[in-house]
Amino acid sequence: MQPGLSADQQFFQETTRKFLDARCSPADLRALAADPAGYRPGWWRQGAELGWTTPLVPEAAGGGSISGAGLADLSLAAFEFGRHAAPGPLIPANVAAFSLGRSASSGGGALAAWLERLLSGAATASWLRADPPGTDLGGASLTAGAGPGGGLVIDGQAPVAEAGADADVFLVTARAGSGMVHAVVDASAAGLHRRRLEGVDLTRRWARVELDAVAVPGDQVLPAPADAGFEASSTSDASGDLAERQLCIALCLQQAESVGAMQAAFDMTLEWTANRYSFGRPLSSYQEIKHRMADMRMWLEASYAITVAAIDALDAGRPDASELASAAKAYVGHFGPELVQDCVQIHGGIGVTFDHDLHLFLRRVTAGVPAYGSPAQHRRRLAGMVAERVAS
Amino acid sequence: MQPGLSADQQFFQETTRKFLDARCSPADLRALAADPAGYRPGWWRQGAELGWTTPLVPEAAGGGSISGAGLADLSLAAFEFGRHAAPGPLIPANVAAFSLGRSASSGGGALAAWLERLLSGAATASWLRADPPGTDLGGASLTAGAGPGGGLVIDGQAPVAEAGADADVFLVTARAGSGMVHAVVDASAAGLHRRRLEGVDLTRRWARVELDAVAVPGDQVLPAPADAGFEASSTSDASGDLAERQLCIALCLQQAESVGAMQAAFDMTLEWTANRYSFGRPLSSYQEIKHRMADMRMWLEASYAITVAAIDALDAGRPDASELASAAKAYVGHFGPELVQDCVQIHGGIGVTFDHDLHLFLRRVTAGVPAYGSPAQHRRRLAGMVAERVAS
Amino acid sequence: MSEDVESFRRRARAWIRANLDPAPQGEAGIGRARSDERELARVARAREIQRALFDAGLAGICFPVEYGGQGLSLEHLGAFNQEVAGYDCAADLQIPTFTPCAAVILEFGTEEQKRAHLPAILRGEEMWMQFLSEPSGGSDVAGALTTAVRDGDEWVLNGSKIWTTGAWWADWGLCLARTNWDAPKHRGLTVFMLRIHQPGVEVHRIEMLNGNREFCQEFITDVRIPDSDRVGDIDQGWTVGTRWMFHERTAMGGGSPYVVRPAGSGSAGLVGSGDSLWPLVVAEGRSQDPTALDLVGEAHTLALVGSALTPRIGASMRSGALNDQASALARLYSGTRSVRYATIAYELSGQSGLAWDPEAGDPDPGVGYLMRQAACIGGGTTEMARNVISERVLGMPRETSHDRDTPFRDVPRGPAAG
Amino acid sequence: MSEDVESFRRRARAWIRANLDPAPQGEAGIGRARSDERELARVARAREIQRALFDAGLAGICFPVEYGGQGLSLEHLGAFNQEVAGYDCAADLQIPTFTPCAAVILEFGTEEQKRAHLPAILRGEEMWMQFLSEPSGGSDVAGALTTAVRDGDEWVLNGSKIWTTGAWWADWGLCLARTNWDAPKHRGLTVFMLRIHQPGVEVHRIEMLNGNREFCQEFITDVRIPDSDRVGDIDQGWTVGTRWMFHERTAMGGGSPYVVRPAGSGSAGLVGSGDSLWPLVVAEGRSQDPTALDLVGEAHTLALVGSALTPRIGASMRSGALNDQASALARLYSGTRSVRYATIAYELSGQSGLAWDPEAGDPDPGVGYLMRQAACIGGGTTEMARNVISERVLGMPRETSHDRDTPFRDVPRGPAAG
Repeated sequence: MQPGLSADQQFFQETTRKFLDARCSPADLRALAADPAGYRPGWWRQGAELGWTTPLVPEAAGGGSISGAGLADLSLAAFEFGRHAAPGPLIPANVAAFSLGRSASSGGGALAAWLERLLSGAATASWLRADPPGTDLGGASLTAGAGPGGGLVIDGQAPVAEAGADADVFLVTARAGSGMVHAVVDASAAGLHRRRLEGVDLTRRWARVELDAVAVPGDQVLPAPADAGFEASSTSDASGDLAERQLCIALCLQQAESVGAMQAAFDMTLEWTANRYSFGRPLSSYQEIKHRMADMRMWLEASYAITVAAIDALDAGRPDASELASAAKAYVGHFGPELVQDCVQIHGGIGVTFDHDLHLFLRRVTAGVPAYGSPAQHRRRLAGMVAERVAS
Repeated sequence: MQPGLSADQQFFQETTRKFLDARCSPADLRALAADPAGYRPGWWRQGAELGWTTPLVPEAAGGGSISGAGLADLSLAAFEFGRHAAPGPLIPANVAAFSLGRSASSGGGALAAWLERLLSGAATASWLRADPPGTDLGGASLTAGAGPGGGLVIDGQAPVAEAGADADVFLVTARAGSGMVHAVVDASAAGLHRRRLEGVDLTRRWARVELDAVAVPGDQVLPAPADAGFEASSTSDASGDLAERQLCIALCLQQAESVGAMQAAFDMTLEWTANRYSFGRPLSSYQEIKHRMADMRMWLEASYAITVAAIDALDAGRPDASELASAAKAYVGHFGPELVQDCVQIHGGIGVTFDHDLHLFLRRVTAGVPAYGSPAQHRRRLAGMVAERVAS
Repeated sequence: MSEDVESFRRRARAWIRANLDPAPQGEAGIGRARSDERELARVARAREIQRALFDAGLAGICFPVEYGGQGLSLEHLGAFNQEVAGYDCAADLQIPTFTPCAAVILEFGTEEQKRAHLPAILRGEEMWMQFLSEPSGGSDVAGALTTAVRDGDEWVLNGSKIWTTGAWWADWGLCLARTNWDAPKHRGLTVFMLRIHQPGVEVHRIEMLNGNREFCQEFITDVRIPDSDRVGDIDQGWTVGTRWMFHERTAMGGGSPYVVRPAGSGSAGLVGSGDSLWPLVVAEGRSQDPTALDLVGEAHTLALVGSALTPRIGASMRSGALNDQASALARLYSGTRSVRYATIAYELSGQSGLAWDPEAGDPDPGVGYLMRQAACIGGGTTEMARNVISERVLGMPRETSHDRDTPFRDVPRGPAAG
Repeated sequence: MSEDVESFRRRARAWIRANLDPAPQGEAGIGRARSDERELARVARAREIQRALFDAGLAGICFPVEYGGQGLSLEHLGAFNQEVAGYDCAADLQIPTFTPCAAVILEFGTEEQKRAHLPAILRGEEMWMQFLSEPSGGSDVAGALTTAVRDGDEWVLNGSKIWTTGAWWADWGLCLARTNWDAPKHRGLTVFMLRIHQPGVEVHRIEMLNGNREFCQEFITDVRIPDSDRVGDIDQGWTVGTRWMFHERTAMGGGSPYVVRPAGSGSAGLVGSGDSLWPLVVAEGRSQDPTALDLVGEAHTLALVGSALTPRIGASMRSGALNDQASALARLYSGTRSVRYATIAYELSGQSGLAWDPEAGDPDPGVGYLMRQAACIGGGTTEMARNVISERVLGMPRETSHDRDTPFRDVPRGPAAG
């Protein structure tokens, strides 16, 4: 994926790759299409043992990354997820672990207990996300009011929550007045209703989740950042705004996944053009096909570039991280699906059949378009950033 | 341009073509680039003799068309204008003639006198256009209040008026309360100030025109449509809304011009690909070039199709004329410039030199993009029409 | 002395109103999974309708009387198309049976073949499919590997065909096969009539990524066909094939004399207009959002242009201003337009396109987006259309091919030829 | 024992701050007409700056000491680039003199040639241009028709070169000429040093459609060149040419050791970002219009992606993850991005892009739109970049060429060869 990886990083990526090679063949994925969760029991715990849940959590809180740049490390797994169209709640699990990891040490027993279960893979999380006031990135309508004992009462609906139907716990990022609060809500909490949805991906799952005056005890509310006594990690909080950090993490992981899926579709198609003959010539000898592959290769390289740039900025706590993360979404969210659709076109009819592998990757990049803000919403956010900078 | 033309229509088109072939060579146009008006004295009068000013005016008012479908006839000239990147105020002259032609017989001496001069080519007109209230198609800010003797007082500014610097007369379409009024304003009227602009076209001219409490006598105000005693022409008024008819006429003529310019650039480029060799092969043998020419040919045919569809609907007074005219602008305004830019690309460096002819046509289609509402503004207008129809 | 158009129109109108149901809503095409039961019921109803049309003297309007048709003109067909608008005459199932299959039989069949099959087709008794594409072939249909070997008065066929719509319920296939491997590609082909449901023809239904299973692949093993079921001359199958594909293009372009096409339907209609997107915009609460309006306006523009383009190309072809290859312009337009429409619909649908309640929402935008390229693949790829436009409409040089003058057995076929 | 990077940096910083002016604002490139006076003043200033750098021991940082350079490393150059950011060191005029021209002389020149020209170049006394493209040639630079015929110790040149930036004020040209018409294309070329201002070299200035006249065409008639001004072996000019173009690509990609490139400038910088469009949006009153914001966001995205892409490709090439042809990816990206930027700017400018007050407004959006494709043409077309990516990066088959093994005089050249 990236020039300049350390040997340890390469080893981590290879371990994940081999694991997915063995367990996530296209045939496996087709078989999982009918599975309610999209993966077999034990899957997520095995992944946790490989290190899919810890990189964004400080060592003191039970986590730990290879290189010290936690998001860069984790994105190597995300890239392999995309390259295999692998199942599992990689994004919400890590957003939740990250959020609890910065709070658990000061947040008391309940948060620490959940974090431990998330890190071990014993539990999975879904993330219900409202947009901060004044922003519009397709977030859910979730509002929190004060509850007894420092707790919260949360109302609202998340129409499309990743891994929501099978999650053991929800990380809820809700509006509270003019700010945001973060809390952990048991899936079994009274007033929480969820409904399994069908979706465009073969193994990724979504649910509609409704919260009807769900009471959250005080010890499940994340302390405000200023109160947090967490150790500074490599992903230190530049903006001081947890909701923004969560969003950027989700965007970076999602784009890394999409880039992986783009790479898989591209490689498959390049091989196809060499082996498939038409009119006595390989497809790869037709200039129109060559030029299209050249464009795709350029989109792929550019997608890598902006995704890695955003990850590095976020790991380094740089102030341009949000801008780069939005640019990554705007670019990859547009060119990712276009690239894979071009791959379909070059394959011809076979490329839209269920038995061919291409749609596995088409589904993954397609799923990545509207989630966490559409490319159009991120373009608008970028324009807002531009306006603010130029005006100031 | 169009299958199914009558012999008379073909003759009219050929006459205009031959005239422009003789007078509007690329060398002529380059020489006219420095001319303030963009054309030589006498040019417009000669064109009027060929029939460039009469087709939208009823015979009773001194006009007349060949086929009875006046806009279809006139668009043949517009197409040739585009194919030659010819100078002259074709659009504003005809919008003005059309507007006066429906009113002159009942509007009294001043209007009839101006109409006569416009039809003969002795005078040229510019059109200052405000958008009707509630619409946004890039119109000027022009408002009219009541003046003495049934006249008007007009204020405002038209930032980019075609042929405005040299026009003898202005047709002003201004807002008056919640409606629109139309009046003829002498270029010499007190309070009318104009400033010559530079622009993207080599021979087309624009001006900024300011109206500072310009008083218009009552006999230069066009009667409201309901009062008009004009004969029903082939371009009968379906909507009863003169401002809308003016706009649609301008859009149709403009798109016909752009299609002509697209055709010229396309033909030039197809010939170039056959004659230009690279790596021992003609450019036309490269599949990438072939496919690009195929796309361009398709855009060209589609541009013809929607333009002619709009023209026919307008000539027939059909209720979908406005929708088709906006679609023509949205399509041709986007694909026209893209087509000619592709022609430039295929030509390589020579295509962006002043001595090459290609930019004459690039300029003409480029000039057509923002005028009379941009493609984006017309897309939005179309969505509004859709919403209204679906809701009703 | 044939019936005049107006009296034909009145007769057709009366019969249509008395006998046909209103047309079902919704677009044809590679839709989502339709149950087999529903599909078979639809086919059965199509056969009934066709039989009733035949009995009423309204089947095969432009087919010759001697083969069960009405022997009338394109004007009569046009009148019928107008009258049948809004009614269910199973028009979508007339292709490929009536054209290109019946059209090819009419043009190249022997007298016996025509008498045996054309009336049966017009009565709805025989439904035909095209055994044309092969798994190895892609756009190169003349590169057929399915082989027919002469054995006395019979031919023995072996090979595989693919992308045959509805072969699992249809009756006959028009089959292009290679009869000479020593001749160059286009000079060793022959066309046969193949009864689909017989030993040696195994029909496998292909599952598309959206669950649709209308397309089939057939595996043909040692199937014997009498020489009397050969269409056209031996090794001259490409002469037949060229017309076959002409009829197919003409049907797609909307100008075929052999099929009914209710007025306002198909690519000439406003399928995929802004109107069809508006409910989505309202559902997403974006009816005041200028970026949503921009997308609706774009889709609507493309629909209006498409509806102006198809008849223009047809008129230009009839007038000779464009040659008959120009229908590739309409094919290219409609493919690229459909792709853009699917993209716009997915964008407008937001997260509701990504995931939906299986018992409520309409999954079309998301699944439609996944299937988007089908519009640029099926019925000849847009790449082939661009080749045809550049070479046959614009007269640019042909692509270098390594198979034009080589014995077909020596043509490179590559590892993926399957 | 060479100077360490940090002490070099301090020395450079002190000198730069004391001697250089702030960098002029505005993007380089095919801008609008600049007056000849201004252009000549700019060239004169560039020579002065170069001379001052030379005198200060800061010219030719990576050039060998024996030819007047500093013999230092890429790290030293990097430090200089950082320190000189924001100052005017006439960096844009270092190309093509320092690279590819001086780089080619360094690599292929004789000892005499190097001693004669490299110090003169580093002192700002000689400014060089590329006599490479020809009117007949387009992207096919190896298809040169300009001919050099041996005559004793001299060569006689005839032909025409084109797209030579600033030949009207420059001193020398590196000239690719055909010395053997009987050999195949790539095996009959030789490179020469050509003094530009001499009888027989007629420099014609090309006027671009925006009035810019920086490009020239030269007509070369019976110009005699001593054999000592030949660079590389006879008929081996393509060996030189391949490296020549490598140096050119490297310079465009931003990784050349031979030119100063102030940090943050060029394609790695945020030229054409959303920031640069915002004043236009405000002027048009569209700062609250979502469709305008969408366009600004798109342009800004493309700028951020570009600034991430160029260094990534450079790093991948240095690490060997990508071969040195991969710079074509950056070239393709920057061309298509610039085209989109020009289109967005014109769209945002509305009618003020169409016509403007010559004494007030800035005509850039309209004229920039007309010149838009220059970004996909100059320095090698995007089509050539796509060929290079597909063939040299992805390993797809080469295009069929009719000129590879044929004597060059027999290669088809077509009626437009001029």
